[in-house]
Amino acid sequence: MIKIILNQFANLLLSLFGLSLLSFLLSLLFPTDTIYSYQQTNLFEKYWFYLNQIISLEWGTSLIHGRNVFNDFILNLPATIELIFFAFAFAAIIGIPLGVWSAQHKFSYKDKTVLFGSLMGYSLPIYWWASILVLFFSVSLGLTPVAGRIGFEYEIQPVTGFILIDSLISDTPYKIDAFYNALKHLFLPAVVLGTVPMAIFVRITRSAMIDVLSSDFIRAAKSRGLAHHKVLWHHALRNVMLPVLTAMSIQISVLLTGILITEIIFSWPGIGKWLLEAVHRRDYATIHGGILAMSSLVIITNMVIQVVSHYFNPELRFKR
Amino acid sequence: MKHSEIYYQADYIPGMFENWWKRFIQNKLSFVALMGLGLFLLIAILAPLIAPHDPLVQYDEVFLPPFWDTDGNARFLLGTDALGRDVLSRLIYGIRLTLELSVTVVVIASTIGVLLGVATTSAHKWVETLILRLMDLFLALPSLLVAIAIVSVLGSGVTNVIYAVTIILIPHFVLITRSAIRIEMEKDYVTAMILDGSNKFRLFYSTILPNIVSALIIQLAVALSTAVLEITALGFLGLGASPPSPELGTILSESHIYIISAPWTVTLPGLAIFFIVFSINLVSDGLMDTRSKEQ
Amino acid sequence: MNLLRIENLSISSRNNQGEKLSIIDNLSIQMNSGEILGLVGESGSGKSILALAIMGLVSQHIEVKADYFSLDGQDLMKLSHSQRSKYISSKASMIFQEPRTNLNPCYSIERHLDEVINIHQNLSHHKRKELSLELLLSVGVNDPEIILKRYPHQLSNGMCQRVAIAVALACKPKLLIADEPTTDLDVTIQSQILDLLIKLNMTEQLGLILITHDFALLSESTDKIGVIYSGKLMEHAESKSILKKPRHPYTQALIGSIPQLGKRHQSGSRLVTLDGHIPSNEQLPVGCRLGPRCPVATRQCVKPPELHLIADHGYVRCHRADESADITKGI
Amino acid sequence: MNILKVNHLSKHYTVNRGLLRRSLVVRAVNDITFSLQAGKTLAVVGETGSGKSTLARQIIGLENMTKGDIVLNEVKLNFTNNDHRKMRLNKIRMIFQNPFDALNPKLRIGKSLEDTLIINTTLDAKHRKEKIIQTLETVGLRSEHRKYYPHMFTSGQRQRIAIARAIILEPQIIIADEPLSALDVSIQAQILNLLQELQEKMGISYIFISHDLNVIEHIADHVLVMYRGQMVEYGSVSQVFDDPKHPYTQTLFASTPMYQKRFSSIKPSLGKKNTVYREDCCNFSARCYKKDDSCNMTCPSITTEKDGHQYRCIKSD
Repeated sequence: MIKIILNQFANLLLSLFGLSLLSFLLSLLFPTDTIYSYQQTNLFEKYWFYLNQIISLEWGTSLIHGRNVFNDFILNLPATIELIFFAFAFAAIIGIPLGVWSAQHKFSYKDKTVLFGSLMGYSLPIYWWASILVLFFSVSLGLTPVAGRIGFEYEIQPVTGFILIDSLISDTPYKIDAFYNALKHLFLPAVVLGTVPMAIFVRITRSAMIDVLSSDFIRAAKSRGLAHHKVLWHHALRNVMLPVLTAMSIQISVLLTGILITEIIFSWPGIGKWLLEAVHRRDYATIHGGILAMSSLVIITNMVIQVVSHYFNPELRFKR
Repeated sequence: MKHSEIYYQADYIPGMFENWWKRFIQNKLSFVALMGLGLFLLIAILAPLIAPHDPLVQYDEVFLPPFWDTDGNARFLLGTDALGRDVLSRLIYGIRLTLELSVTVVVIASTIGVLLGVATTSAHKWVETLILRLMDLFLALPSLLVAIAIVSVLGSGVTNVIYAVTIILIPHFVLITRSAIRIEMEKDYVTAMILDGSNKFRLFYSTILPNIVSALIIQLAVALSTAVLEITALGFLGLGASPPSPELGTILSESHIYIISAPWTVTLPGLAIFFIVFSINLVSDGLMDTRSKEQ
Repeated sequence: MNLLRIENLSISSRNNQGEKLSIIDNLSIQMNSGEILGLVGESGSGKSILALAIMGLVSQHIEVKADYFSLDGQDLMKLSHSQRSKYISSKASMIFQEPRTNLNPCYSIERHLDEVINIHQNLSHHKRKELSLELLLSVGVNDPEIILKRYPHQLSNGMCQRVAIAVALACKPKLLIADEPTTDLDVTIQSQILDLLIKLNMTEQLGLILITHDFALLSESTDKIGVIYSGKLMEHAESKSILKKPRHPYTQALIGSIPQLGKRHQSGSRLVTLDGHIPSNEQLPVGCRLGPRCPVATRQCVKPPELHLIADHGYVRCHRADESADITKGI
Repeated sequence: MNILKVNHLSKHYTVNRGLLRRSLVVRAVNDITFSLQAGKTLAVVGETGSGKSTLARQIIGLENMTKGDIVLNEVKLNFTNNDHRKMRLNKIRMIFQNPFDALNPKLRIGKSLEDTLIINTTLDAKHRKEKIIQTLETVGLRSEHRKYYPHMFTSGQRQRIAIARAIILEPQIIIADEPLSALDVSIQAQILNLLQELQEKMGISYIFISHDLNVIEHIADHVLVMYRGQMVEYGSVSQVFDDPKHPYTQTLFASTPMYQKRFSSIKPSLGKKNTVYREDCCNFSARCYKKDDSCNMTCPSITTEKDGHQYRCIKSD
């Protein structure tokens, strides 16, 4: 196991090195002096300087408001993580059981309906989907707010940056109301962001489940008198989780793509909105920092998921 | 065993393509989707003929609702937008522009991707490693982020969108081609062809290509739907085709602030994107289905 | 007493056009406890699905009908679905062809055994482990402590098959169905597994159904043999009797197609074969299923033959069984 | 006349086992020598991983060799010479184990066969067609079958087509790598009969790789038993089957139901394979029922008896 972690870590370093080369290229292609004013003439020296700056977290200052880019990023990160977490939870909690259910009724009309629905979800342009949901939930039903993380009437001191936690630990008398209000704000963006991953989870869980359910060891387990639900949730699902975990690692980058759009639409103050505003204002230091930070985040998360999925797969766990 | 005695009586043995087509149209849903996709293509090609108005001309009637509304006007079937432009014509031209961009992107990306994929299977070890590493890195990065990086260097605009989305799509083609070829190379019939003394070109052309083509076609369809979504997303974020150009994503980004006052200017272009992507996905689903039946 | 008795079992599925396709047709078979029954047939004959049907494991899309179906004295048709699967799992166990697919790749051997023992016997954790070790020893695993901690992929094919047998035995079955248990193994391992199964049959009075396509495998070990062709039971009799004088042309051809001991390469010598191949269940021939391939077929063979009881032998499904036609002698 | 001679054929490759461990030399094929006469059959027996498939692939040229040489029709093959390569591919043909994998599923059978002719002969289209029809009929198929796709055939028919593809160039040697093991017993017999018929009609020699001793006894003239890349026994069928010398061969017989009675005195040992190949001891010793300490001292060399029966064991007498 340690060997696998080391191996993955080496892979991670290699990927990060590749990423640093790409972002270095980016810093060269941007108008000069927008990020770093290189004194060096040699390309290798320039890269060395760049690498030192990146590692010591000196990612330049924003041209627009003069703040340190890395600090800005850290400031905006919690909102995004909160949104991603709930979107992911929404996708997994609905998508995986639905996939299992669909696989159990394979080729029936129930299954076909689920498949059709998931294909629709998979085809949604999410900026449009967001508008439709807003039209329905906010305009027609008036259930959910249209934008922001929490209503203006609540004043929550940021401590952790996660609004749900902050509202609960704050000392306002309305903290439960504030928490509820924040949850309401979170609902639509999380659904919008989670729809495409959910559709993908349904499809992957379903096909993996069908494969596993038709394998001999499931038949063998049934023949030994194991109850149906035990066979399904212990024996089959455990094997299904391997492809689903792989799918999750791909979904991370899909989610980050979605983050950019969702945050713009719902004025969600996270890194997506921060980055896109920078793009529109040609704030090169922020663009560079945002791209670098988000990409590293994706690569690191992918590695973590890889390690987890290795852990779940005994064939890989015990590989020498 | 799929043997069937019926073939013994038949004089005419249908070819591979015919067989494939018969299997494909068994899935009625994807057949309908293919028809729908054909309709969209037809609209795109015939846009100048069927569009009732110029998509850029601004009329005096602003925010005119579609004809079924009591305030609607048959002159503007689907109403007008904030600047008084005909929504129907903008939609038709939007479909044309979006499809044009997507198809261009897919053609370029697939050509480069397949060539690179073939190269990785026959090139030097370190060339292979280099290409694969690079592709892995690009695959790990969120596609829109790559596009933003490219657009922020080159500036927004239609050609830069093409570059950006092409770069996003290439790695998929490389990896699919590579894995398909590698699977084929393991097969006994490829070994048999080598033992026949066949040269590399004939081996690829007559043995490997026919067997990987279905995987490539599926990837083409998948790439096309990705391309439509990415291009419109870039348009929506204001990084793609710039207004007033009638690109579907750009149209949406212009109008989505009017979602409450003039919902048709948002729902209709969105529906157009959705149906294009949905029909492509249905077709690719059918293609995958056909392929799995074949094996 | 009959351990297993099946009367007129029919299994069928439906194709895309909704037509009924027969997989097994009116099959009757019986075996006594402690016996070894060999089922022989080519791929496509329906022998594997028969095994699944006995275990109650066929999928819902497949229709199973029988006039009478009893296992260890209990009429299974009288039980509800859940009762039946519970009852079957306490009386019968099955191992599959591919050793690895018998075991869940995600769980250790210990967990496999523990889980099954837990269902069938109410024991403490400690006792369960003891029993697991015993079971592994009984299937010839020399170092059960180590094997217990292993995962399926860490074991060799032969070891996987041993463990699968141990897990099957944990149900305390009276009947063990082995579907091609040795096909994927090396020759030397094959004989070890087969010896193990026969040993278990002797020591534990375990009824054994050995499903195979290989007549050579059955010759020495079985008490009775059933020959299945295209979903029909063609011949069902004592092994000695079948091996000495097979009555059905198909059985004769199967035995004749195995190169005989001591017959060395000779120019011009040929093995006995039937032309053609087993029909697909979408295009079954009229009358006797073997008809088109049978070298001794006559006009009466367009009528489907019934199983005849032949004295001192067993059941044979052939119009000409009494005439003792022998295709190997070229009649 | 010997049409094929294989001398000291070896295939070694190194496996890297990470940074800290010594890399491992795997001897897939180790010092194999035999010769093959025209119209005769040599059977190669061994279990999975014994190197029999690698040996076959080396003879035909799919894998290069570490050591040794191959003499075909009295010509020592030069592996860089294009004419030699062409001759080898034309004179030695191969049949594979899995008939479902051996034919290109996207090509009609006739086209597959025609490709072979186009590459290797100068026949024109009309003669090619004649040749294809004639070959199909030789293997028991009909001329209209050339328009069919592989999925329309049963496994037995596909194996016939594979044989047609092998004989269409009128080779001298056919290497058959487990050609029967994917087939049902009754189909096996059909294919076995066909192979014999072709041998008698066309004088083809076979290198027949199999693990099935019944079949080998039926078809082979000579038998070569392999264990872990080494030849452990070689002789004519009667030598090997009537009087097997090597404990491994004896174990094989004792494990096969049909021969069990004759070798009932032999109790195969349950020991595991040695995991690492060792040059300084007998590699079979861990599973051998005859072994004693002397087996772990030296690697046994080949003993050749007067009648040509060879084996690699120091405990045999």
